[in-house]
Amino acid sequence: MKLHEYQAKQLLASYGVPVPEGKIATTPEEAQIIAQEIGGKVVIKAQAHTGARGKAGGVKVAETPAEAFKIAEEMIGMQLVTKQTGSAGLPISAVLVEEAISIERELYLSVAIDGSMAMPVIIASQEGGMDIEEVAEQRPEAILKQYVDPACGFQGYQARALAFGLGLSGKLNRPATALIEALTKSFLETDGSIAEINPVVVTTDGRILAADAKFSIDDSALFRQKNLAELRDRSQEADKELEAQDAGIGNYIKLNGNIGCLVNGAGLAMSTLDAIKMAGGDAANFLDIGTANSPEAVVAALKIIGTDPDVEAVLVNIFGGLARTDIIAQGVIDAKNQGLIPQPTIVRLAGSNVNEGNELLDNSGLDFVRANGFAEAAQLAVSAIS
Amino acid sequence: MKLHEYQAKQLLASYGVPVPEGKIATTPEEAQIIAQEIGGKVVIKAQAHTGARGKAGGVKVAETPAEAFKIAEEMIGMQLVTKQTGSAGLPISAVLVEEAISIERELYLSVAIDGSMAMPVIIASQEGGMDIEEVAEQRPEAILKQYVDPACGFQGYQARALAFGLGLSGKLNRPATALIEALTKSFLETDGSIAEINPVVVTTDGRILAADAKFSIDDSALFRQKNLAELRDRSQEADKELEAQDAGIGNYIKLNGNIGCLVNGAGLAMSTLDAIKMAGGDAANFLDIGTANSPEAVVAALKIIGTDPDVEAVLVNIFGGLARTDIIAQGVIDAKNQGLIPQPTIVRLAGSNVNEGNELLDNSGLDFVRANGFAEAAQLAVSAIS
Amino acid sequence: MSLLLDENSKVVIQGFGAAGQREAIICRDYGTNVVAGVTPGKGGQEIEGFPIRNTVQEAVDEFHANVSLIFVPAPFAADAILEANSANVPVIICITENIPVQDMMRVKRVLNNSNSTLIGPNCPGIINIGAHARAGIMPIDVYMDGNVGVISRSGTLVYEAVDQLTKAGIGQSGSIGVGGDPIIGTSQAQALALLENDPNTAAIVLIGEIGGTAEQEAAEYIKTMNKPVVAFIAGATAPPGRRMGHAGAIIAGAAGTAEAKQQALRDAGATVVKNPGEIGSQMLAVLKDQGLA
Amino acid sequence: MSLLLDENSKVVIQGFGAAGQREAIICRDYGTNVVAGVTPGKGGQEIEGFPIRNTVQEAVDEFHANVSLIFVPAPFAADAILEANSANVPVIICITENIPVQDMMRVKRVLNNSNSTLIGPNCPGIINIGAHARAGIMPIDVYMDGNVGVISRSGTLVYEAVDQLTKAGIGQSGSIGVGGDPIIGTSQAQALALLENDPNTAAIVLIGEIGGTAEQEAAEYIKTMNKPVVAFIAGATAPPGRRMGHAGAIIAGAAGTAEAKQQALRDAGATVVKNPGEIGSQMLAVLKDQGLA
Repeated sequence: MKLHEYQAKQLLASYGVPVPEGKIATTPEEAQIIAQEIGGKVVIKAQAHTGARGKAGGVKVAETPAEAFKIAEEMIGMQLVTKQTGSAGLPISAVLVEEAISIERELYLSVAIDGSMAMPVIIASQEGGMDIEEVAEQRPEAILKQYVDPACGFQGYQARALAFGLGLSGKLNRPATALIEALTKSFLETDGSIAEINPVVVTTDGRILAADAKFSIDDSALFRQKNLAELRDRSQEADKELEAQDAGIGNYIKLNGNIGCLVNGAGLAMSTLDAIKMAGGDAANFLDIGTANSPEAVVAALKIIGTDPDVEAVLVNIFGGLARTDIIAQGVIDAKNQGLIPQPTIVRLAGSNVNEGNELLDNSGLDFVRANGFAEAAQLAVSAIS
Repeated sequence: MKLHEYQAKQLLASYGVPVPEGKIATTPEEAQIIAQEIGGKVVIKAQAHTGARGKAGGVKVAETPAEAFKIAEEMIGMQLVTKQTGSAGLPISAVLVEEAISIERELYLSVAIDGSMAMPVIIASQEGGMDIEEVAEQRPEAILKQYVDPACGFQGYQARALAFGLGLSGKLNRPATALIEALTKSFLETDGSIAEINPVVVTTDGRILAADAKFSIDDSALFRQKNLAELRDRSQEADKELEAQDAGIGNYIKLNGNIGCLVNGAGLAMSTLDAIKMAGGDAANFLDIGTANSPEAVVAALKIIGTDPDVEAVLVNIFGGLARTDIIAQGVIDAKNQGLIPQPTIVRLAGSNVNEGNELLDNSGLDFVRANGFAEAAQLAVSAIS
Repeated sequence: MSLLLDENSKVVIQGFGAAGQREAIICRDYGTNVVAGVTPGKGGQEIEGFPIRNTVQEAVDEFHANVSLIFVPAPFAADAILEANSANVPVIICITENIPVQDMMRVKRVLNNSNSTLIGPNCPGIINIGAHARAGIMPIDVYMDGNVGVISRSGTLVYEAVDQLTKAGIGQSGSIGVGGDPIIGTSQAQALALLENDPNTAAIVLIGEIGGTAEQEAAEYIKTMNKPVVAFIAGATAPPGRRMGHAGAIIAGAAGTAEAKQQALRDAGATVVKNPGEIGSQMLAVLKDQGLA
Repeated sequence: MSLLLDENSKVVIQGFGAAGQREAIICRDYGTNVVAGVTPGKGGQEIEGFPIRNTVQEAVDEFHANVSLIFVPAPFAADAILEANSANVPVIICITENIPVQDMMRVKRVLNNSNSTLIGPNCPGIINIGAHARAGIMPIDVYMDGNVGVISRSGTLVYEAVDQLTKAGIGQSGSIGVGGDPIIGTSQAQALALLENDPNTAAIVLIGEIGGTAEQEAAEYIKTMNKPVVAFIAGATAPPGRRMGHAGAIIAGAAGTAEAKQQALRDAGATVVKNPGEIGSQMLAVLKDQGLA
């Protein structure tokens, strides 16, 4: 689950990470008052779950409180379109109004889980404010790493190695190690999946500040991070995906094609998209029904697919393991009977209880296109449209 | 550092360990009021850093508030002598007034550090209320153990294994695992060196309670356990030991003999006691001056020894490593000159800067008995008395 | 016991709820020796003919369980794995999905110092066809006795690959689902080593996914192997940066792309299948080519 | 390098304060190659002729340090040990006393998975007389070149034993102070193994203390040894239950008593000295008895 920049900064600040002076505003009036309080130049930052906001007009400097009002008025209510959002963009319902800081150096700092090492890793670089993946690829020596051994936790020497490695010695060394330790602690205690400060700024007046911040929480751990779970901003998620989540379907992602897919298992679902592509088509969505063992869950999932105006054909590709194909078949029949999937519907069943499942489809009297295998199902779906 | 029972129970309760209803009283009036509040029979428990209080008259039942007043009046201000305290006993300045609980079963539970495993170990037994060391020796199968791996922390299955192993199943299982988890957490988070609940009581009305509690904090970790360090009760420590601590000498222990010892290093200090015993004498104290590198620290240590009325001879046994013998020699000379050690003083120096140290003694014009080796020093000290 | 599971396996099931019970019965019906279930608080009961115990240790002491199959819900699954490990169960298979990553990090750290092997989590388990031993949730009907082993991060793609093999007339020695999470107990490379050393396996299907670098590590191992490997990478057409069910499948840098993985596998000598519908037919071609079919 | 320290040892000193500097100079004067000091924030300076660096890694990279000697204050000492370990320093010697026990518990857990050997904490370090290599705080004058090795939990008792040996005309190969804390990096048994395998050592003095069971574990190892061991247990007359400086010396149960330890050592074939003044004379008797002196 992603946090907004302002939420991430509040969280980091609660662990002792220094952040620029600033407040969140949901109206131009509030933005003006905050700018007044801060005094001098301020930065107005549109709050949306996307990077690359600057180039998209989501970050602007206001010289005066009046200008802050004007910029906030423009931003609040807009759809911010960045290279990461897709063409619809994301709605801006609040802006962060912050002191404009005078930058001497920009550094990079983040914490994530390295799956192959099975440990959190703190990543640092002197090349702050840049695309860190590019830096990592082109100049790996510019990337510093420290792994956190769960047996002893993050240690002071690691913070020092990173701080000295970033060139933060002398008076900057203590604040730098404190910042690194606070960032790491915040990540570990909140079940973080990524915590990124890019850039960490050394100001001309000798402060170290988290000028921007991204923070995501491990979705699987939200059950024990209840306070953070409440910070979720549903406005930043696509309507269809919300609908799917409300129906208890964890993994639904809206895509750009016209073949709606209902599949069990993430791997099979990804492969179904691949097979559709190979057959010359495009999927309208990724949907992993998981081990949903009730016809109602299947009906709910098919309703989301069937009511998607982009969808011209529905492909059901199920290989039952824990999930039982007869239960899924019943759900497909119910959805068809309820008129939820008027589109041509291609069904491929295999695995657990496949005979019972196929029998149900056979006896339903409904017009399903039946596929025998994986590739055939994809081809039939593409044919159904063209 | 030891906590009083009432402090240990407050600490445990703050982690969620259920304890009997009760409060601390420093006057008989308070005890009476608390007994009134609790209602019914209460137990009055003298607060002192010793076990075996029951047999020594430090734990009594009061049927009425008036009786609570009377018992508290007797206890507060007394010196409690148990088999663990020595003949002087320990002063009682407060009593814990608690509900009298109706016991169905008594169990044993503790957490300590197992040095050879380098892990905390939770120890449990159905034989509560007994001398657990005796149980461990005679019926080791009656002792359950779970080690806490620092790499993952204490796990739920371990609490379950202990609870089921204690016969706490059914409705008692959840409260039991919760108690075990809370006890373990309290130990780990406070740098505990021992946390013991003996007995854990299952009451006839189906509650699980920590009926008695001992808790010690690792002295080396008090720098980061400031709140707990404040709970220290100096009245429970011998005057001479306090004096030594105030002089910055960590390891002074008053003993029953008449030869005062100043030694560097715990091992050498223990061996000095052994050597005195072998020579037919008895040490008046254990004193490890450590690496004290100033004459002033030596003077302070010798003042404590010299003013001990039991001391009839002083033995200085120094083998310099980090500690320098010339600095120690200077301290001994200063103490002698200041009249702090009027007793016959046997000095044995070896190790770092021994020549300089011996020269200082030679040139001091003072009457030191000089010993060449370890055994000789002990013999000379014993001879000096007899 | 190169597949970690054979005729001598005694399976204990941790988390004996609806799914655990259903799969226990399927395993038993197939011929697998399921010796007990573990559900704290139900110790002493018998459910569907299986004795229930409060702890794994009891199941090990009484029934000599040597394989644990875990269906415990995600918040408690790491604890269940550690319990099996502390009872020295040599093979631990965790089906549970959505275990918090930091829980698995701690589990993995403990298992580094252990003799137990963990498969999963978020996996379909292991089946050994010749031994009629199943510790998992895979459908049995699609399998056919033979000598091709299947390894996959995704559960349903195990079934899919097996189905295609069977329809192509190719039997299987068994399958190992290593799991789709970022932190798993046994890597694809380690699973390949198990099958390389399994006398009943002659060739291997390896099914990877976008994200991470596990397939590159597998490719390194494939360079040292004698048995032919047919590989497929799921998610070639997935849009970057979206989490598609398997947390491990987030594209993280260029190494995580399907192209990079396919290239590494090809360079290591594996036959890379691009169309997921052609896993069976391509394996048939490889077997014919090598005189194995 | 059976003593963990020899002519090829390059020592870095962590915590280059007053004590660190003083001992660095003594080590250098004795002939030991002290290559650098580490004090965060003083990197680049030179103190007493020693180059100072901010991190151990820098000292390893620049000066190929392969032994670390730690004088860092107790609250930060565990961190210092872990830093040396992360820089893959093969021998880490920690002089610092009063490190919190739970800190050492975590250190020990990490070092379980490491190739580094930790000596201490709360120890006098190691000296190899033949190699003129000293990584510790022991006085040098009392030593004499020879072939008896000394192992002790207590620092001052190392010196005492060495002094008695020298006065008895018996030279030493060196000494290893394993440290007096409840959790230490290298046990007495492990130190015995180092000397059993050291070609320059012919006989061993082992000095234990009351508390714990480390001497019993050492006794188990002594049963397998070829070299004679003379042992002394400090604290035979200590009152039970009092902490006498070494936290490890609290009497915990019957196994912790001097009697139990002496008996175990005697049963294992060691010569047990009861009077601490007779360590040297008893070793002389043993050496004569075995034709070694």
